[in-house]
Amino acid sequence: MNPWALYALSGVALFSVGLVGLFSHQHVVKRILASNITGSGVLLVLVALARRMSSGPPDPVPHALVLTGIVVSVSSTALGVALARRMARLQAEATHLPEHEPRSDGEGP
Amino acid sequence: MTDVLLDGCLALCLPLLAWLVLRTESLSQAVVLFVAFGLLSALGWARLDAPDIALVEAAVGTGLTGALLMHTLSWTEETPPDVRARARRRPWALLATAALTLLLGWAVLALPADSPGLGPEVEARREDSGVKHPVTAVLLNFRGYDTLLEIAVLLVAALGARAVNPRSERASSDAAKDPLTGELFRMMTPALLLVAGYLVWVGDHGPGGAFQAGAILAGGGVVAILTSRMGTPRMSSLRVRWALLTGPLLFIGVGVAPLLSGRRLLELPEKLAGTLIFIVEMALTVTIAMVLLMFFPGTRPSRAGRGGER
Amino acid sequence: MHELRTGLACFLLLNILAGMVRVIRGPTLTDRFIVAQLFGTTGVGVLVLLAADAGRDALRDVALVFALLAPVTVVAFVRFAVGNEANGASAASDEEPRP
Amino acid sequence: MSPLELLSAAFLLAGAAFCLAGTVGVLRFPDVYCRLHALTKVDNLGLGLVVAGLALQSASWATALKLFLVWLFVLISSAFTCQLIARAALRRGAVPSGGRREP
Repeated sequence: MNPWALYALSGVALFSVGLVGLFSHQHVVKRILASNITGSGVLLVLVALARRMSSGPPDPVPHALVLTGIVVSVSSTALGVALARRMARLQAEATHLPEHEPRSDGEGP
Repeated sequence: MTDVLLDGCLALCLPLLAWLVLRTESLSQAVVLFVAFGLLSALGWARLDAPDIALVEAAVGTGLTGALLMHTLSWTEETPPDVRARARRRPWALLATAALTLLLGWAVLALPADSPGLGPEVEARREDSGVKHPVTAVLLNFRGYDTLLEIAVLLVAALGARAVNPRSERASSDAAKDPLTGELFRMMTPALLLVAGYLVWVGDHGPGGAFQAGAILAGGGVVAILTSRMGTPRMSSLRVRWALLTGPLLFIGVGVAPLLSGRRLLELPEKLAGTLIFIVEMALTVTIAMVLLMFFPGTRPSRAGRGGER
Repeated sequence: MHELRTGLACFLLLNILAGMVRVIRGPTLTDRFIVAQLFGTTGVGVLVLLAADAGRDALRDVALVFALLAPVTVVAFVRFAVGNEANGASAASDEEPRP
Repeated sequence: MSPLELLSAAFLLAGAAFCLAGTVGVLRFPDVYCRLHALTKVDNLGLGLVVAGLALQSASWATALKLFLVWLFVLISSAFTCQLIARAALRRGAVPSGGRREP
């Protein structure tokens, strides 16, 4: 029994869970995590489709796409986190609160 | 029989884990569950006969994402002070998403269940791609254009992240002289370099390549930065800029060169394709490792410690 | 033999799921983080078991990468997730500077 | 089932048993330090026995050596991990339970 349908549906479920998470959270970082989960849902569907033929090697083209897709999604997550951090700093300065980062924060080199 | 059990269990766990990640209010719980989600998706790729992707997921998931999210924990509130309420559940949004899920599920299942996709075409042309592993052949030869643009996307993201978060000058805390992490770094580095080199080499005939090796080097770099053995890569230093640019420039050079001899863009000559791809992959590894390190916030070593570190 | 290996891989996957309870219930970030490390090692176990099948030798490289990069998150945790556990605040950075 | 396969099956089952013990330990032990202790058991013994079992039935010496390499790296990182987390927990003020069960 070829499990591709199982993983494809699991990818679709991941996509929708990520979508719901994207809309229902206020916290910026959680929304970044949600968009990351949505992305990996799409990638899972792609790789599941590459494995439809149970005999012989899977189709390498979706594999190459998903491979670069994962590295790009990490980069966009990192960029998102950097932007979120910048917003947090600006909000902190705007409301004159002490810097959110504790003095011994990981800002050490 | 146990195969079906394992696949079913894995296919069920992924959405369940994703729902857990997004259900919690506490960020630290979400971060740890997200790292576990990365691990389970790596197992999913492994079960779907995609070892290349499992490698990248492993290298990037454990190497970069975990460390980046841990840093995120240190500067964010658990939940923003004003919005203490549970994540708002809009009923119509849930309804719309459920309908979308059903539609997508039906569309995916309606696809023909026995189409081999582009596999046979790639198999037919694999000999003159210069490499034996089909995924590397597709990645760096048949779809070289796509990979070239993707490297440009990485560069832009790295520049963006660094522009938004300039490195602030902080006194180096006590971590610099911590023997434990120092010893860990000293033992990890040779193994990391060896495995990264092995993966670039094995990319020719097996799962591996520039992306995986670059992500592993970046993981090692993150440990170096955290144990203050290395300052965060400085944008102003020439070496960092050259490291960032070697990959794309070499790839463009290799892509444009065939134009001079009357061939099309990125049409690598069969005889030289293998060696050219290997050289480009080495350069890409350096670029990807540097790009992924640029994402990692940190500080310039203080004036005093400037001597040794880059 | 294949059935035994896949069955054990399934068993280890259930172990990972059982660990979720501690992640959800874990009072402090350190507890949650310990479970993350447990998942990493159990994941290596599953990968190594799957790698023994025919044609899946590349999964050993994946297990190798997991094993190698496990300390990265730990070092990040030690350096960044500095918080005060006494009041259960997992990682929220407190206002008063820490010694 | 040749004696070699029986032996490797025994190793695999023992390894799985230790993984179970480690997971149950992480779930039920009263405080951070005991859980850490349970965690490292899974690393070295659980995985070690699984690797030994697989090495017995692996086709070539190269495979067996790569398996032991994986186990070696897990051992090294587990040693450092345990020490680092324990120190971080101490620094963050986690109180050893001293026998009484936390609520």
